[in-house]
Amino acid sequence: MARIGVFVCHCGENISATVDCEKVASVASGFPGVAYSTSYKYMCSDPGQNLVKDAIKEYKLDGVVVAACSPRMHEPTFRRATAEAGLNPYLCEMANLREHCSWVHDKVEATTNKAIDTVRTLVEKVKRNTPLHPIRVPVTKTALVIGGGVAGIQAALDIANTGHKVIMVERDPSIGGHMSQLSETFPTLDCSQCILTPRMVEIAQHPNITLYTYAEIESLEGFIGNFKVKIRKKSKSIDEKACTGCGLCSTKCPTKKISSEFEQHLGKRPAIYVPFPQAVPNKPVIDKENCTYYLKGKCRICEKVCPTKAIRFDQPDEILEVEIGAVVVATGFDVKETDFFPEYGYGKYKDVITGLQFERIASASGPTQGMIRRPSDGEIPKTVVFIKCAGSRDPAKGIEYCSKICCMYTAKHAMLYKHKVHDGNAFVFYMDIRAGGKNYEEFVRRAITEDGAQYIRGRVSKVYEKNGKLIVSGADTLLGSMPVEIEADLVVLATASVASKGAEELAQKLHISYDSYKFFSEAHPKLKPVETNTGGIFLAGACQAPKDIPESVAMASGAAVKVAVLFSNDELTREPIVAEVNRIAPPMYSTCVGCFMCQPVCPYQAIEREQIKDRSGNLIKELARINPGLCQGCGTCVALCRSKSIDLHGYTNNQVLAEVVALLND
Amino acid sequence: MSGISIYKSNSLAGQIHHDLEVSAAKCYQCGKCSAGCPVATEMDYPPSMVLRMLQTENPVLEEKLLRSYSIWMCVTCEMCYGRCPMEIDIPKVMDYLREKSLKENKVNPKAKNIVKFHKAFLDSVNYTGRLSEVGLIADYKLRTFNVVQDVNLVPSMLAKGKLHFIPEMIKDRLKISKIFKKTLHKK
Amino acid sequence: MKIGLYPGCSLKGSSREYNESVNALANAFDITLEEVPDWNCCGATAAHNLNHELSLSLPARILALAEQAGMEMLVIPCAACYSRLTIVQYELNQDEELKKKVSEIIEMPYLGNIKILNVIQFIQQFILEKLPAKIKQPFNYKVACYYGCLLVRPHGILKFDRPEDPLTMDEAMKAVGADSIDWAFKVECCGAGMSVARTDVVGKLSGSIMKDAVDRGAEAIIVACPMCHSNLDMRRPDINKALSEKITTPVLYITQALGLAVGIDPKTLGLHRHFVPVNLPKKEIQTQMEVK
Amino acid sequence: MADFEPKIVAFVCNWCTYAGADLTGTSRIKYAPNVKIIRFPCTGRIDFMLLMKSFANGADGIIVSGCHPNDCHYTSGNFHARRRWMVFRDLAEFMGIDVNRVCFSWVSAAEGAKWAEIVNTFTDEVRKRGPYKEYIDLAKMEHKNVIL
Repeated sequence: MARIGVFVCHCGENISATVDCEKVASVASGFPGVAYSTSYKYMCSDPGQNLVKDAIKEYKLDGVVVAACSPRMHEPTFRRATAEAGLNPYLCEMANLREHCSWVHDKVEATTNKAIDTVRTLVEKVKRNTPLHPIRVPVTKTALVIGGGVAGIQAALDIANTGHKVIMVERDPSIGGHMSQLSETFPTLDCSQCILTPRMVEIAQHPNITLYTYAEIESLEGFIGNFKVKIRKKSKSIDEKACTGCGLCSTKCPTKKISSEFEQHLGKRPAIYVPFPQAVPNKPVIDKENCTYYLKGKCRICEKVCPTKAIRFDQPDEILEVEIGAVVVATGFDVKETDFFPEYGYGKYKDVITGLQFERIASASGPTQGMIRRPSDGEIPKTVVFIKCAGSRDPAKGIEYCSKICCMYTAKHAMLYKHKVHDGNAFVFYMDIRAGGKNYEEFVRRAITEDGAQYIRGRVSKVYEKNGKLIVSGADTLLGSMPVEIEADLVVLATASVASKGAEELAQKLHISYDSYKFFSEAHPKLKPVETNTGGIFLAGACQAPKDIPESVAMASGAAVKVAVLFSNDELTREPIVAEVNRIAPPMYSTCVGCFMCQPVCPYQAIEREQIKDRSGNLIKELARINPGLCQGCGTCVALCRSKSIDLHGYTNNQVLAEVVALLND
Repeated sequence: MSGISIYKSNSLAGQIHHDLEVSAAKCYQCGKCSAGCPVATEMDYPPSMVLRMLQTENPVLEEKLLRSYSIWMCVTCEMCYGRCPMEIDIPKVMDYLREKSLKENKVNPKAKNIVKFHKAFLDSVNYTGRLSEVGLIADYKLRTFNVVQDVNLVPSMLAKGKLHFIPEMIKDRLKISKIFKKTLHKK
Repeated sequence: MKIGLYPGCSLKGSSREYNESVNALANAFDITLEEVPDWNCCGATAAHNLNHELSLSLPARILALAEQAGMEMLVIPCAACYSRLTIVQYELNQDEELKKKVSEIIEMPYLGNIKILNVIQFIQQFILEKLPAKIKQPFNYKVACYYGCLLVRPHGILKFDRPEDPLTMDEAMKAVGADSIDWAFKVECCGAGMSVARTDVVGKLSGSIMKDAVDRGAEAIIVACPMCHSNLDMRRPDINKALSEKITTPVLYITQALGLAVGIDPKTLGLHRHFVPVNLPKKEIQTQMEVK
Repeated sequence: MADFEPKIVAFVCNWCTYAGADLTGTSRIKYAPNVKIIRFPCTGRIDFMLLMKSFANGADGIIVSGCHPNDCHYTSGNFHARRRWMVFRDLAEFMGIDVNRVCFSWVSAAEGAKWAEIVNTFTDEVRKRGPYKEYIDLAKMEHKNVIL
């Protein structure tokens, strides 16, 4: 026989004004299984709480119902009190007599009756409560950072500096990302490389950071604090330990005419190469698609010239399996190529380039050593036309959003050009100028008023080549949409920023959600900007949406803090309100029939397949298993389960059914 | 049209939205249409301005639009539609405006000849079922009193057998004139 | 399979040579194109300028007639007619209501399932691969293939070639040894509808088209649209006036150019009907002009 | 039927509607005492067989209420609830259950007033319909059959 205690609170006048608390208490004392029942003025006060504790001890209560305010208010208080009295806190429930009763009804008999019904309901529930224990899951205090751009670098350094281990995985042969390709950065015009490369070196040298370049994520399993990641280290065909990065191989490699990805195809590189001089790590990789040895089976010149014999043609890909506790995704963005624009020539004109290509041209370390020279013939362009919103804000091209950074970098480009070609003309076709940001608007004004960039409000309809000139036909909407035709030597398209190649596949590997543009989705647009819907996986930088450097860095630090918070405990403790698949004696093992209808409805991928095998390892039965580390306790699977094999602790079928029956039968 | 319209029901933009399912509000005035329009320079209001005027739903501007020369200058080359980032069917809108301008006889005086040509064209089709170019040109000239234009072409066209004075007639002419009655003259 | 032909008014009048050359070319490949019985005018620009329903009904009748005659495909050489009929077929297939209404107006059953081909599509489907074998005298000239508006726009409905830089005509011309130049005015407008009412505009628009082609060394302009042809050919005086130059570069229909290549005589192709005389100097067959 | 006071059970989710009802209280908005609330973590947890049980035990009306679409604390529980309700309603209707006695609604944590309004209008609605005898009798019979 149950021994339940009922404690009715007057809450001063708040409840007793409309509810006859004494009556509630006395009626409750008559309920089957109620061993003790009383009322008190302030149950949440110290004496009130002591009343509960003492009663628990004195009457050996095995369940407590506190009939007071909303459980959202004081459930923690009274559960603590219960625990202090040596009773499992989850054997304490609250009946809401204030918010749901005394405050919303008049002083009539019905109100007191409702209070009584409510108490009876909770008594019936508590009778069926079982002791629950907070779930503790250990935390592996190593973070995985995917992507070695400025966001990834920031996140990795911040985490590493809190004393935790970091593993950074970068797809390319070097870290640095797009920022390492930029010439100078708005609005301060400081050299991108100068501020970034020191950070890159820090990554390489930091005792807490392990760097894997030329590597990709194979798979990720597990849950917050307890992930297992498989990393594929693509074969670089060199022994990194032996290689000193002297660069002899690259200089001797006969295949030199390969279009360089880092130079945005404005420059050339050999088959064995380091993407750029300041690369980290500064060790080459062999590009197997273009290496003569891999193609024709002969050459091996690099092998011959290598002073440390570091070349390994037979080096295979390597799969590493690492345990980690948190993930920061910082895979960044890509820019649309010019062949995306039929009206601008399907990319067939050499001198129609993207903003990123202009960055290389303007960069001191770029293919033109920072001289503004056009790709076709290396001439210095006398007239440059910059076209903004190339692809962005263009539903017809399938990109409705604003790429956000173009307004600023186009102003910067116009500026840099005018600084380097004083007698040149810079025209900028724009729809709007979006310069929200510290010193941004001032920067744009400077481009116009001090450097004399000619801004024309209108979109360009067509670009075509005519005896050596690029004819740009646009319109000036501020002059009654008057058609404007400009003979340009170079046209720079501020092409749209899009999700980086392979974003979708990665999202599926990580079980994180992404939007229709393949940008990764944050957990809440305002209050959880760096979290994903999967616990323990965080976002940084332009992989979530187009962003400039300051924003990416800020977001990265935010993500790093989230990781640090997670790592600040040895264990995660969580409310034990989780679902569980029942287990019964063999040969059934469980009433679960293994239909796995529950799997797709779980928002947290918490439901796994568990195989029951006999001693000799033959599969007897496959049934669902709910990972308590991942389950958040929504109970959707419980309601859905057709064989009623799943139950939710704290809200078991047994409990809620008893509540219904009790509520309706007085 | 489904849903509630954002336009005043009596406004031109509203009618266009209702009849053509083309929404002028979609235009964000990038000007790409005007930039690509081959006859923009001939127009009193380039395409993007036409859309802007519709957006205002201002009766005065709408009146101007119906009396404009632009709507008749449009050669329906579809370049604007082809390149519009918002995929607004401007040529369709132009057709609509022309039809309306004609119905409310607000045709711009400068465009009278263009309309006369179109009318001559259709009448020719109406009578013979096909277009007799001689008939058309002659008829057009009678309407415009511009007899000399192109007259120098005629002899050589004849020489090259490009003109026949006896128009080709189709058998079921009745059907054709019926079609005209049912469409043109029903209003 | 029964392939129908809808010539349209111009092909019976001012550009009959187009009609002649289309049929001549088809026959050279043993294809007979059957004219749609008792066809009427499609209404062209005029109709949809002045009245929408009329602009739907006239083409609808043509398609209905073709369906009645049991034609599965309908070749429409005139770009304007091709565009009108395709758009109407599309519009009516979008809206069952309208379809019913129109078929009442024309008092004929209308299904709207016939396959419409423009002349280039026709060439691609029935002639292109047979072409090399039949070449007598390669058309080895520098040519500018001019598509104009109506063949490629609106792309959403016509779904033909690349809207900005189409290549199909160029491919056909290359197949007969021509060197088709890359130029900027392939799909610009010649002023079509304004041919009579605003000749000066035509002079200007067609002028810039001619100019670009000629400046890039085109020896002939290849077209697939009677309006384009009459504007570039018949309106040459106006063009030259607008440019204050004397351009004598001939304008040929693609069917004429291919016809010449497979050895159909110029008369049959109606070359004598052009205003700008077509006298292209015989050229030695160069290897890189060899048929691919 | 003037003196008939319907018994109404409300199955609500903890994060939106329960909090919303708390707000009704803190803002002292009055509503009919006929409705008694049972708390769930999420509407997704609500097994619709509970509706049958409630009717069998003499409920005259039932309210099911949770977070607005896209506001679910568990991201998608409320969608599953809605989807299941759609299916269940047809089945219930087919079984001859008066589905107008079930009120499915969204009430957010900020909609205290809305909660009161829903309760009041629904209570009047059910009061008009009178006690849900039919089902109780039906259920009783079933019980007999089961016992026998």
